[in-house]
Amino acid sequence: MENIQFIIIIFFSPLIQGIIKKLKANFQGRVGSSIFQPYYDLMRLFKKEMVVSHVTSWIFRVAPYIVFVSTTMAAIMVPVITTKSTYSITGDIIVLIYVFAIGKFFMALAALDAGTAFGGEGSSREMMVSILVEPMIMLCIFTTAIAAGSTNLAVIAEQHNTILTPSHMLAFFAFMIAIVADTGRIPVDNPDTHLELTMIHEGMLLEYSGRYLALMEWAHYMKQMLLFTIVVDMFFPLGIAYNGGMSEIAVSFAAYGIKMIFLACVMSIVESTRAKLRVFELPSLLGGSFALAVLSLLTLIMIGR
Amino acid sequence: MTSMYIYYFGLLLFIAGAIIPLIYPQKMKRFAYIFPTVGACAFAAFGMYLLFDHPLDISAVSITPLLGFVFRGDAISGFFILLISILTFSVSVYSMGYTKNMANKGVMGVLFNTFILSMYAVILSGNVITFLISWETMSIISYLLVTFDREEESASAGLLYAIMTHVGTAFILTAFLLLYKYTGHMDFAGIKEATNDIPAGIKTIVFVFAVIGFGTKAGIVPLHTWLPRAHPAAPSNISSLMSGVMIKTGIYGILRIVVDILGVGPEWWGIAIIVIGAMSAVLGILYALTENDMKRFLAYSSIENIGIILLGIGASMVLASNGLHTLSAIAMTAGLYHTLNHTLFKGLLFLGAGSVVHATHSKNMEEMGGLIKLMPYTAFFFLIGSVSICALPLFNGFVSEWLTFQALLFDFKSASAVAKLIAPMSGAALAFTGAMAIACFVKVFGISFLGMPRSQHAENAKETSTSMLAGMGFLSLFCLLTGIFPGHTIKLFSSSVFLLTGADYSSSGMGILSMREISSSISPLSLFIVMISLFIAAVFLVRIFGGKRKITYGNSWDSGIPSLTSRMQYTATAFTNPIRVTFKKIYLSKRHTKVSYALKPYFAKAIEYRDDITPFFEKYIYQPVTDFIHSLAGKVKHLQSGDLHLYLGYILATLILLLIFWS
Amino acid sequence: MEKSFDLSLVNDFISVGILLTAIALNTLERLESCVKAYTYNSWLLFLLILVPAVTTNNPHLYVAASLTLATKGIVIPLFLRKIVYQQKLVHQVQPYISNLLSLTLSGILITIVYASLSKGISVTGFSNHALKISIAVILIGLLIMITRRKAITMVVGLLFMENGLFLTGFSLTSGMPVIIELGILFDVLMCVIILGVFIIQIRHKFYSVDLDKSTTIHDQLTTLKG
Amino acid sequence: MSGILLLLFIPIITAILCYSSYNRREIEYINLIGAAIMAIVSIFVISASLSAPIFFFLGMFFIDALSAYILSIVIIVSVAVAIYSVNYMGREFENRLINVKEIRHFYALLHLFIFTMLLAVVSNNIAIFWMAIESTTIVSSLLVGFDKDKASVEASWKYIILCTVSLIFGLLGIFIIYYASSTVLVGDGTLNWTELREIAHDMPPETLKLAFLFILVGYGAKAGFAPIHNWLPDAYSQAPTPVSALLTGALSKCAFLGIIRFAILGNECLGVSYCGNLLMLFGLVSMGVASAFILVQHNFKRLLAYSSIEHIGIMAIGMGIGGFWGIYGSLLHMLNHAIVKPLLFFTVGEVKSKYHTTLIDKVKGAMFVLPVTSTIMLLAALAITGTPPFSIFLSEFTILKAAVDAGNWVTFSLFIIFAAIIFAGFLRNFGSMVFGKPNIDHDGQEKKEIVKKRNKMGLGIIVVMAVIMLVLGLHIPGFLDEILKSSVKIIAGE
Repeated sequence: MENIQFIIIIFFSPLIQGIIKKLKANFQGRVGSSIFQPYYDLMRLFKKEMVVSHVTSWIFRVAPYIVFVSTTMAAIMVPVITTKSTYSITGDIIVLIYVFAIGKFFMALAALDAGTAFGGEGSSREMMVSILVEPMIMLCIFTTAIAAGSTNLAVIAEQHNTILTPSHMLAFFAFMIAIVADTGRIPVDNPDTHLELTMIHEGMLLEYSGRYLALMEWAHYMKQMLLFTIVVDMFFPLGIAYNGGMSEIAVSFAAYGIKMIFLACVMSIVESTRAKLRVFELPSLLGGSFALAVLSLLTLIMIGR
Repeated sequence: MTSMYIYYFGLLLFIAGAIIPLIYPQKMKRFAYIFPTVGACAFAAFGMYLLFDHPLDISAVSITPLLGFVFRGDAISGFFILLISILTFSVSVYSMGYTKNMANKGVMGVLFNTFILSMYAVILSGNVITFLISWETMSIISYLLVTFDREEESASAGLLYAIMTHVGTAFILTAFLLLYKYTGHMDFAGIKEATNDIPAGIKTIVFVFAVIGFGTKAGIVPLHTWLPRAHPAAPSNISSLMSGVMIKTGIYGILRIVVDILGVGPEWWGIAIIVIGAMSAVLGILYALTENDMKRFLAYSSIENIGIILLGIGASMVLASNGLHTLSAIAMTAGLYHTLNHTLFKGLLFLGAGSVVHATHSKNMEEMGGLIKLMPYTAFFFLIGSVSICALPLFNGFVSEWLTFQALLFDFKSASAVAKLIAPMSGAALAFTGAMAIACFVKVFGISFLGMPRSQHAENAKETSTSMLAGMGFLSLFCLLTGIFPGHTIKLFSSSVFLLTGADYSSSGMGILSMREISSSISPLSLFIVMISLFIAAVFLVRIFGGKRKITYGNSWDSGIPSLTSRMQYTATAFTNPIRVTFKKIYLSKRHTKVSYALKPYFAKAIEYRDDITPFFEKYIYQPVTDFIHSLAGKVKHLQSGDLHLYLGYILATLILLLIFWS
Repeated sequence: MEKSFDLSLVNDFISVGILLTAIALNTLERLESCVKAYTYNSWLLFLLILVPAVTTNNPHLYVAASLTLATKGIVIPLFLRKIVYQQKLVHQVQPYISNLLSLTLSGILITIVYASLSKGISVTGFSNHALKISIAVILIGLLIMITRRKAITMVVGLLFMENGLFLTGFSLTSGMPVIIELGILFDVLMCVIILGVFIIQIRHKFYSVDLDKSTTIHDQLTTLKG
Repeated sequence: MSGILLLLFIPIITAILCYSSYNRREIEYINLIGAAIMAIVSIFVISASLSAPIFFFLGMFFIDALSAYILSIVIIVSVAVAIYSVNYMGREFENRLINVKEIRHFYALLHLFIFTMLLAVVSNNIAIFWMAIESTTIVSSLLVGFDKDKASVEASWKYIILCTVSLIFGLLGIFIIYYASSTVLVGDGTLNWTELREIAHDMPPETLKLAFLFILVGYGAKAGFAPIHNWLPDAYSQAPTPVSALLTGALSKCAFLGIIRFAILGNECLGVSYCGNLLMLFGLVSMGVASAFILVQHNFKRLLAYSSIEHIGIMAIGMGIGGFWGIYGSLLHMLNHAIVKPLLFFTVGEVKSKYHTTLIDKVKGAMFVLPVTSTIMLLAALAITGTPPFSIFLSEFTILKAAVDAGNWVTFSLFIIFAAIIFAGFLRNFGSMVFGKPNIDHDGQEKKEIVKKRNKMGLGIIVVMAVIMLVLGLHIPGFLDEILKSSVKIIAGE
């Protein structure tokens, strides 16, 4: 059981996306599509035929698989409902960040491969955002890791005593902003638009169609859910199972579900209450959250909690 | 004893390689690179022997009763010998093809071999005078190589390089003579024996001077200005050697003098090194991003990587001065591991850049594009290099950066709050450089290898010769192996780590790298296996569920305009624009936009856009100093006004002064 | 005993005279008078050698005295006069600095010499002042060379220095033959030099450039010869 | 004894023969043969004198290890110059710049000049030494003014005036020394250096101080200490290149020998610090002034002249620091400088006769025009600035070590700073000459001309000296070490 918990991420990630969409629609006073819509989209895309530019090279064809695989790999390394997993030796949370980076790297390359302006624009903006986000994420991780005395996510998750210390609260806020930026949501990026001037993530996928697009999108959903999971593990591990016992797993599964839905709500609230920022106003936003992260570290040093 | 035979064998080969092309420049030119290929293997074996912790007094020749050449090898030198040998091997293989139709091959062959020899000499020298002589010899030969094409700009680049490295040597000389003054020894072993006699203040001065002197060679910020000008000026096989191993001799010097000889110092030494490292890493990569000259770009990225290496070393120094020796061993491992990695992938990347420049006759990325179709193998190897240097998992860069992160986290265990704060902050800096590196290499690979050819040259580019590909392939293989077998790699140089930190970092298993101290581990090998199997599975499953794939090929999406030309692609400058704008405080960038109208203000004929960044250190530090010295010299010049009476006046004045003050 | 006393007194008088001729040089306007001053200076020198020659009739000293008179007292002055009249030079000295200033400067030089030699050498017996005076004369000669524009005045200054040197030798050793011979040899050298100088002068006439203000080669600009 | 007489007479005879011949080739051969014989004889003389000093002419002349060492330097440079002159003057002749008559004058004066220097080196009587130096001034001034254009005549005029004036002070110093000696040995004093040395410690110190000051000014100007160096750049830059090489390689060493001799007397009487400090002061000032002039310089011959001033300064610093290694380094530096600087002058001479200019920014891309020569020129330029693995580095390092041993950090740091500035100046100027696109028409001219015998000789001597420069940088042969050690003994006392 504990060794296949990543299946949860793979199969429930579209659902989370669906939930967020639904909630957003409701906030905007629409009925919105069903929460299972992402599943239908993926199905359709898998069936569809593909149009590929003849400018592209093998990078373009391999990229979707690499993105998908790297995200799955990340999913494997994360303790979802139980911290007891044989995969946890394969890597800690820093590795996790770098595994995400693989996907980012190849997606950006693939965007440049078709030689269109949109792809270039998308990847260059994506790069800017990730440059601003990476140090912030790393600082938040450091704060929690130092407090837990390990960078191993399972170990961090097992530290109950680190819940809700001041440093963790600050780190949590910073991390949430990082997630907003990294999953390409308002105010950083608008996932629902294809307006050239604003899009970042969509710009990179513009040349993709059919199953490649499906893989990319799915990977994106997974990444989103993964980031939520990491937040949960780092900041509210409460209720997570320490071993493969059925009852505990059931409990922690329920807890996990609740946490996920909660975070989805947070996301949708943020998205519906905020307006998208200009690209060149992002640095101020992300810089602010970086300051939060530094602050959390300082508090950890000063008051030691 | 056999090791000595191996050593002399290798020496002989290099000397032969140096002499033969001098005699027969034309027909024997191949031997100038075949000999070093073999010699490198011999020296690699020798280095391994030293690495198995057999310190060895090689030879001692006396110059005068005062001075003598002393060559000695221990585990530390063994490690660097190994690095040089690995890179030398592949670069000489590469050079066979690269130098095929180059002007003055003979001279090239001579300089190539002597350059490598001088680097070996630096690493193996066992006393002050030997070190200085081989050090400066290395500098001179590299100067001659930088100015090899005898053009004006490479001459000026070489001049800057020579002057800066000479000043650096002055600092090193002073540091050495200080050590000599207070220990009474000229050879490193003796100095190390008597190192306790040195007063703390002097130790600090020596530390500072050594860091400045060796840092100049290593290219730490702000002593880096020569590097991005000199490395691109040299022929590419040489740039590969310079960036791959020559700047590492600076690291070697710091390790030898500061860590090995001076031993454990106050904590702020380590913190200073960490800060320098973080600064070099961040600024190096920031400047790299804006470069559109491929080789210059790689040179800047070398500065960044030197910074990362120093982060590891500094962390280890901090831990050592807190008495945490096992942890300091891990940190040192991180530093040395990254040294090894940088040698591999930066060498590889420079060779790749060399092939590209060789094929397209241009260093400017804006004139490349679409090369992945024309030179597939080169592109593939370059991609591997890029992935490794971006520290993406499965390749070697990742392992060392992970270790560096851990090392910086350990520094939180140190006593002082400064270290507690500095270490994680520089960790954040490291994360920043990681992300920047990804941006940089996406730009380089994407702009120059992907998309459509952006110039005539790029369209008729051809795949390079087999020997050049072989040279690159060898390095790429190493990048992968050291990436997925960190355990073995670390065992390889654990002896030198032990020599440097007095502790040992025993990592468990072959593919796994675990840290009991923080119950955390990575296992690149399993990552590798799992990801490969996942990849196959993914492809397979998509086949099953997606059914038969139907692909229609068409143009890229062109928003309805008739056809998309290569000039409509995103340029390198445009790609970096958001980041340049974000960090304009650092770049001090000035943008000029010039619009020329056919009919003002509606029909713009052409829009010219330029965005220059101000090289801060050149403009605000180096320029004023040089100007000051020049103006001073200009004033002194009036002494020689040409008037005989004045000259006689000098004589009288001198005499009077002497009479007044000295009699 | 009292003889030597009176002797040293005489020597003092003569050497003071030598100094006076040197000082006078500072104020002279015309080249001819400069040459005259040199002539007097040399004759005084001759007297200075003559006195010990008479008292201790030492053949060496007689020879020296006569040689001095011949070269310094007669040949060189005549030669100089010839030059002065031959070349249609302006017969003004044309100093760089005012006579007053150069007088004060030479005064300062004399004081410096006296100060610095006071604790140094003290020659007893021969003369108490001759040594200091001689060095002072040398320095004044140099001062003349510095402050006077014309090449010929430079030569005059050189000759004054050389006389002063002779005086030094003589006063230090109270006329030891070795030194005398040295002095004579130096005279010969001097003549050679002067000849060389004037050969050069003539060469420069060929270039129609006045040597004394020619500063062709210096480091403020690039040199002409390239 | 007879050997030494022979050695002294060979140059005179050569000079006379050169003057009496009217055929260019013949003159050249006489010159070469004379130089060769001189070299051979000198070997015997020097080897003989190493065991014990040789006196002759009632002790007025002698050779001890020190003068033997300087003698060997003079001989080496003279032979090199004699060989190179054939190349240089031959080209001048072929370019119709000079005629046979002037060639006669040149070689005659050249060997006369060599003679005067030999005389100076072997003289024990300080007065004779002084006179020899003075006569070098006269002879060499004629050589400096050799190509009789305005600038060179002016240079020789300044040279002769300045050196004569300063030498007057030298003679003054000699008189005072004589007086001092006469106070010790009642009645008749002495002028023989060896005797002076025996009685030096009894001499009145104040007197000796005074004497040393005058000597320092007298010979210092000749050797080229700043700020009394002003004749030197003009003379070096205007003289024909071989003469410049001889001036810097040999003459400055002879003048410096004079200073050393008197410094020895001074040390005997006043202790090492007095003369030492003075020498160090002059050395540092010379280095500083030279560094400024080298950094901003338009004329490469003047550049080399200033570098000679710098190196005299370095020798003075070494002497001033004293101690075994200081003196050792200073003496070693004499030899190294006497090899490298003439080498530089030779290579620069080649460039000059190819580009017909001495202005740095009028020379571009020499590497293409004269591949071998300009490569060696670049290396020599690096060597002269004290870059390993060339010889000068060893001596400078020795001097620096001596400074550190003496704890003289001020001198040490000033030395390092000036050296760095000079390195920058040298590399900038020579780099701009060597690299870039050639601004004269060329097609491997060196290769084309190499067939001519003269050029072979010129190139040959350049290559040989370059090899010596490198070898001395990596190893100091035993006999050299011996002679250096015994010279140091003479200077520092047992």
